[in-house]
Amino acid sequence: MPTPHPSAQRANALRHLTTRLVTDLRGRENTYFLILAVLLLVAFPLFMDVFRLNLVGKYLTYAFVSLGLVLCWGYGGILSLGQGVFFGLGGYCMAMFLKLEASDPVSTSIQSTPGIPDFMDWNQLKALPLFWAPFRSFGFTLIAIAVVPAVLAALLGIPMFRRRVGGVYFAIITQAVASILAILIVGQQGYTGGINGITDLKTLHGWDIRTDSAKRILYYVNALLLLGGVGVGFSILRSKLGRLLVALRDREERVLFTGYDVASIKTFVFVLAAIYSAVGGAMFTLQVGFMSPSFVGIVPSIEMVIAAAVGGRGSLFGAIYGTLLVNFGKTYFSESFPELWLFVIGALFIAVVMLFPDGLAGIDLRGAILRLVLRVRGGRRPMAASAAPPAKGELSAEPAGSSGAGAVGT
Amino acid sequence: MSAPILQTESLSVSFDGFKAVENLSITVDTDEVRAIIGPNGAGKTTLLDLISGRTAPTSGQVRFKGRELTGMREFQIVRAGIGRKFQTPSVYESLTVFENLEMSYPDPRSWWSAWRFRRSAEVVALIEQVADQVYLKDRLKDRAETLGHGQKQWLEIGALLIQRPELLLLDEPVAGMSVGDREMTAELLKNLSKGRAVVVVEHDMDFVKKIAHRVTVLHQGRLLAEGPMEGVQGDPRVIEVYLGH
Amino acid sequence: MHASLAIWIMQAFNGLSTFSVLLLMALGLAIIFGQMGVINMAHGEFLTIGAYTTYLLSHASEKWAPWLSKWYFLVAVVVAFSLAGFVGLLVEHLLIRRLYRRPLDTLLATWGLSLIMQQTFRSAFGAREVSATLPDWLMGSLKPTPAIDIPINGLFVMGLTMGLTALVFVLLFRTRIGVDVRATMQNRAMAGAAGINTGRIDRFTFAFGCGLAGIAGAAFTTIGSTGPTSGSLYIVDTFLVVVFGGAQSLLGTIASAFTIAQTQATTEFFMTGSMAKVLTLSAVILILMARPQGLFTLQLRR
Amino acid sequence: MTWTPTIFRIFALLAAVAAPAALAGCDKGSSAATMAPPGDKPGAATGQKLAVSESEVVVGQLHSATGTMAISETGSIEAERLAIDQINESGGILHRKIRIIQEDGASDWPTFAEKAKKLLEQDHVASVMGCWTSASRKAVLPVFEKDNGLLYYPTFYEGLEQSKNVFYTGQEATQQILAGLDWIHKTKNANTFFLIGSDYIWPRTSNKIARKHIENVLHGQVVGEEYYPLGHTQFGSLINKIKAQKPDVVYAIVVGGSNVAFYKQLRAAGVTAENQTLLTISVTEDEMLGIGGENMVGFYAAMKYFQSLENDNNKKFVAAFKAKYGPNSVIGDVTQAAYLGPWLWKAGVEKAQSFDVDKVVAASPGIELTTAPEGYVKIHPNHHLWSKLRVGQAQADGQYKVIYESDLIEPNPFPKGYQ
Repeated sequence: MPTPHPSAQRANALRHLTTRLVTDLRGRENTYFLILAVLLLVAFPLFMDVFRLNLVGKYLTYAFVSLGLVLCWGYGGILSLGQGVFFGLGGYCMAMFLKLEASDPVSTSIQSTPGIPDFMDWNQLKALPLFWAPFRSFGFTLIAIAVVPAVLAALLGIPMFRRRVGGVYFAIITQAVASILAILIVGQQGYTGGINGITDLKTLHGWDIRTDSAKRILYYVNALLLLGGVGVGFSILRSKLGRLLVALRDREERVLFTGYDVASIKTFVFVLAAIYSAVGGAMFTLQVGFMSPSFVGIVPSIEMVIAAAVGGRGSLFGAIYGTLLVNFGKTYFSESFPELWLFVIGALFIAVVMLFPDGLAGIDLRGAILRLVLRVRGGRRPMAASAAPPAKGELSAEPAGSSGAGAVGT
Repeated sequence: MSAPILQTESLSVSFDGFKAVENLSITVDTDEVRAIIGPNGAGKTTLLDLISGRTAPTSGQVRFKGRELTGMREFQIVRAGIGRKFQTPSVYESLTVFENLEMSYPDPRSWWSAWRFRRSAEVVALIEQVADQVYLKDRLKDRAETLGHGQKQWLEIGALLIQRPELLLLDEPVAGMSVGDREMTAELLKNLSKGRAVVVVEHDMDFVKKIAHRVTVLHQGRLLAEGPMEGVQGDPRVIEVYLGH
Repeated sequence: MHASLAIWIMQAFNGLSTFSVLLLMALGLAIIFGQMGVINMAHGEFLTIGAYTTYLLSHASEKWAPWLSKWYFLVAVVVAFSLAGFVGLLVEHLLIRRLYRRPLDTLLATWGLSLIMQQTFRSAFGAREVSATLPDWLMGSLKPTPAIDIPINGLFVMGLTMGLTALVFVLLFRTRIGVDVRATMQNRAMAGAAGINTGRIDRFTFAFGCGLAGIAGAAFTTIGSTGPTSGSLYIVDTFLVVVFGGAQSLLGTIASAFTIAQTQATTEFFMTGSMAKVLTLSAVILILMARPQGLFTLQLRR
Repeated sequence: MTWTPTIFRIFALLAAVAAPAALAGCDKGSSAATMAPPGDKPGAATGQKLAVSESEVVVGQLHSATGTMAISETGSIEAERLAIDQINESGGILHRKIRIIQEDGASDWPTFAEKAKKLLEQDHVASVMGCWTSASRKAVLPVFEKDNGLLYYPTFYEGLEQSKNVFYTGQEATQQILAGLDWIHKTKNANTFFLIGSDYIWPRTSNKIARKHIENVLHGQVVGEEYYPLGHTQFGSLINKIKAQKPDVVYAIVVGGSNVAFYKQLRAAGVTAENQTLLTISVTEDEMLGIGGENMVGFYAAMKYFQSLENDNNKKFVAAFKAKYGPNSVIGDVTQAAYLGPWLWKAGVEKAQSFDVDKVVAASPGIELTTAPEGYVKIHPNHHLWSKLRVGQAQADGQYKVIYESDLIEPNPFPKGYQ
C-alpha cells in the first residue's frame, strides 16, 4: 500500500515549512514585509486606474480572511468553513451604520414611515428595531465590528474545544452555522434587508464613499489595516504562542499535559481569525457599497479557505498573494470565458491539494514534476523530492514565480 | 516516610460495562518511587489516566496533597503539580530541544503570557540545568525529531521536570531502550524522587527492582498485592497471575 | 374532527418520508465519511449523476423502447448505481486514495471536484432544470379513506431506503467483505498485516458509497428537481445527519435522520418553513456542542 | 513564502494585474474614436463619452451564465442576442451596428456590481441589457446612477423602485397581481386564499400586495401565508396545511429548484386541478420544463406573456427564436421582456437622435412598441411599461393556454394603499 507515504511526507513538509517560519523567522520577513508594503501602497496605486484599484481593494478584504485562516488553520490546525459568517457580521455592522445614515427622513420622505431603511418600510416596520438603534453611533459600530463576531466565535469555540471537537467535525459544524445564518438573514428581511442585502450605501459622516477620491483613500486605509494585520500575525508567530500553536497542531495531548488550557488557546486563535474576517467584511462594505447574505453562506466561506490554501496555509504572505491571484484569476476568466471558470478554479483546488499542499509559498515545482512523472509511471514518490525541505526554497523560487504568472497571465 | 502525597479511594471506572479499574485504593508518599506492574489489561495505564484526569472515574476519589482531583480538568491537575509522561514518547518533533523544554516553563501558561513571553536569563538557566539532568545538554539546538528513541523519552521527562511537579506519572519510561539507556534512566529516576513522588508503570522487572521502593500489582483492574519488590515477588497469587499468562 | 385526524396521519407519513429522504441521502455518506473518514464534498454531485441518468433513460425509453417506459425507472435505479459507482471508482483512484491521511485536504479537493462536475453537467445538459417523465404507477396517491392521501412516490422512496439500509447492514455485518471493510476502517495497518488488500477495500467502499448516492439521485427525481446544482442542495443536511448520528455508527445515522426529520416536519407545521429549518439546524448544532460524539457512539478509553 | 524570494511572486502578480488591464486596453482601443481621455471621468451628465464609433455602438449584456441563477437567465441572454441580431440585420441603430460585450454575473451580486462598473467605466457601453434577480439589480443600481449608465431590466419584480437610469421591461407587482386576483375571484368566485412563497423579497412583497387586495378590495380572506427557504425540497407539511385549510385558491410564488419539488409533491399528494384551484405568478414555460407539464396540468398562471399567444408579432418572434436556438426551446414571460429591451432602447435612441443617456432617457417616455410579441407596450414616465395581464392554463405539453386577457394596465411601482 504505497499511497500513504507521499501524503505522510507532504504533511511532514508542511510541518517543516511552518517550523521554519516559527524558528528562523526573523530572517527575511522584514524584507518581504517591506516589499509587500511597497506593492500595496506604491506599485498598485501607480499601476492601476481607480476601477482596478477598487477591485484590488475588494480582493484585499478577502485577504484579511486568509490571514485569519493561516493563523487558525495553518498553525492552529483548526479549519473553519464558516469564516464567511464573520466576514458577513463585520460587513453587516458597517452596513447598518451606513444605511441608517443613508436613510434620513428627507431622502426617505416617500416612505410610509420616513427615517427608517427602505426595506424595513416595505416590510411594514413602523419603527427602527431596537438592535439597530445603537448603530447610529460610529464609535459603537467600530466596536461592534470586532466584538460581535468575536463573541459568536467564542460561543462556538469554547464548548467545542473544551470537548476536544476538532478537525472535520469542527469544519462541518461551522459550515452548518454558515448556512443557518444565511437562511436567517434571508428570512428576516424586515430586519436584515433579506436576500438583497443592505444596499445603496452613500456616505460616511457626510463623506461620499462612492467618489473616486474616496475609493483611493479607502483603498489605502484597507491596505494599511492589512499590513497591520500581517504585523500582528508575525508578532504572534514569532512569540512562544506561535510555537505553541504548532505544538498544539502536532501534539495536542502533550500540550494539554504541559498545563496549558488548550481550549482557551484554540478559542483565542479562532476568535482572532473571526476578528480578522470581520474587519475585512467591514472594509468590503465601505469599498463596494453594500453587503449581502451571499457572503455569509457556505460557498464564499469555502472559497476563502481555498484562496488561503492556494497561497500557502503556512505563510501569512502566501495567503495574501494567493487571495489576490485567485481573485484576479476569477475576474479574468469570467471576463474572457465564463464557461471555463469553474473548471479552472476546480482544477486549481485539486492541484493545490495534490501537488502543492503548502501552496505557492511552499511550492516545489521540481518535486511536483518528479512526483507527477513517477505517478504516471505508477511508482512511488522518491525520498529525494522532499528529503531536504530547507533546500527547496532557493531551488523553487523561479518556478513559483512563473507558475504564478501562468495561473493568471495566460 | 512523610505524609501521603497521593491517595486513591475505592476508585472505579468502566467502559460500557467493562470494568477497567475496580475499587482501587492506593497511597503514595513523598520521596517514594512506586512501580505499578501487572499483566496487560490490568488497568495500569487507566489508573494513570484516572489520576491525571484524562479519564473520569465512575466512582471513587483521587486526592493529591489532600486536595480532591476528580472533576478537575487535565491542565488544572497538571498545574496542581502532577506531571504525566505517555507510553509512546510524545515530544514536539518540529521544535528544538530547547524550545521543547521552554514550552513547559510554568508561567501562567495562557495565550497572553505565551504571546508576551520573553527568554529571561533565569528561564535559560533552568532549561540548561534540566537539560543537563536528562543528558541532553549538548543537543539543545537540535530539532527533537533528530533525537534517538531513548533521548526522546528523556526529553519528555525533562519537559515534565521544568514544570516542577511534585508527582510524576511515568508510563513505561524505558520501553524500547537500550540496556545502557535503561541504566541512565534508572539513575535519573532515583535523583528525581528527591522531594517528590514518582509513579512508574513498567514491565521490565529488573528495572523495577532497581528503582522502586514499593510495588503495586494490579490484575483485571483490582489490587492484587502491594509492598516491597522482594515480598511481592514471592507472593503466590502474583506468580500465578504472571505464569498464568 | 375526522378531517384533522386525517391531516395528522398524513403529517406523520410526511415525517416518515422526510426521514427516508434524509436517510437515503446520508446512507452513502455514512459509509464514505462515517466508515472511511473521507469528507466527500462532491457527494451531492454523485446524486446529480443518478438524477440525470434517470432523465436520459426516461427519454431514451420514450424514443426507442416505449414498451419499457412503464418500468424504465427500475432500470434507471440500477444504471444510476453502476454509473455513479464507476465515477466513484475513478475519483477514488485519481484523488481520494492519495489523501487518506489528510481528511481536511480531501474536503478541499472534493470541493474542487464538485465545481468541475457541476460545470460539466451544465455544459452537457444546459443550465435549465430538466424533468424525467415518471411512469404513472409512481404518481398519484393511495386513498385508504377519502380524506387521506398517501403519496406513492413517497412510499416508493421509503421502500427503497429501507431496502438499501437492510442491504448495507447485511453487507457490512453479515458478509466476509463487510468484515474486511470494517477491519480496514478500524485499523488499516492491522488489516493489511492480516492479508486484507486494504487498497481494494477502500476503492470498493468508496465506489459503493457513491453508487448509493446515485440511487438516491434517481429516487429524488420523483420528488425533487434535476439540475446542475440540485445535488449541492443536500450536502449540508447530509453531513449533519451523519455527524449528528455519531459518524462511526450506522444505527446512529438512522436515528439522527429520524430525529431531524421529525423535528423538521413537526416544527414546519407550526411555523414558516424557513424558521423551522433554522430551529432544527440550530438544535442539532447545540446538541452536537454538548455531545460532540453524536447520538450513538461507544464510550471508549481515549 | 519564507524560502521563495518574494520578488518572483511580485512579477507574477504584476503580470496578473497587467493581463486584465491590457485586456481592458484593447476594448478601449476598438472604440478609441470617441473614447474618453484617461483623465476625463465618465458619468458627468453632459458630454458623457460612450463607446460609439462611426460604424458601431457597444452594448453590454450582464447576466449569470454560471451559478444557480444561470437556470433562469439563459433565456434572457438568448432573447437579447436575438433582438440585437435582428436590429443589426435591419441596419442597426443610427447606421451603427451593435457590438455586444457579455459579462458573467456568476449568480453573485458583488460580481454583478463589479462587472457593471467594468462595462460602464472601462468599456463605456451605451446601454446594458441585464440582471434577473432583484438582488443583482439592487447591487448594480448605485453603479448605474453614479456613472449615469442605462439598464434595461427584464424580470417581473416587486416594484418599490424607480430609477432614472433603469427601464423595467417586465411587470411590477401590481400589474401582475391585481388583475389576476380579480379574475380568479370573479370566475371561480374564490374568497379564501392560501399564499405561498419562497423566502425572499419578491414573493413576500407580492404576497403583501395580494393580501391587501384580497382583504380590502375583494373582501376575501387569507387563510394561510407560508415561506420556505430558496432551494427547499420537502413540502409535505405545507401540502398538509393546505389540505387542512381547503382554500378556494392556492396563490403560489415558489421559485427555482423548489418549484419542481413543490408541484411534483402536490400532484403526488393528490392535489390537482380537479380538486384545487392554484394560481401562480412564478412559473413560466421555462420553469415548466423542469417541473414537467404533467405535474401542472390545469393550474393557472398570471403574467403578461405566454409563448402560445395568438398574434402575428408573437408568431414571428417564436419562429425566429426557435430557428436560432432549436425547435425544442421554450419562451417564458421574462425571455419576451428581455427581447423588448434592445428594441425599446433603439426606439429611444432614434427618437432622441443620440446615444447620450440623458437624451435617451428624456425621449423614452411615451414610446410605443407595436411590434412587441406580447402585442402593444408603451413606456410610462415612471420607466415601467403599460402592459396587459394574461391568465394561462397549464397544459401537459408544458405550454399555457391563454384564457383571459386584461386591458392595458398602468404600471404603479409605489402603489398607495398596498404598502
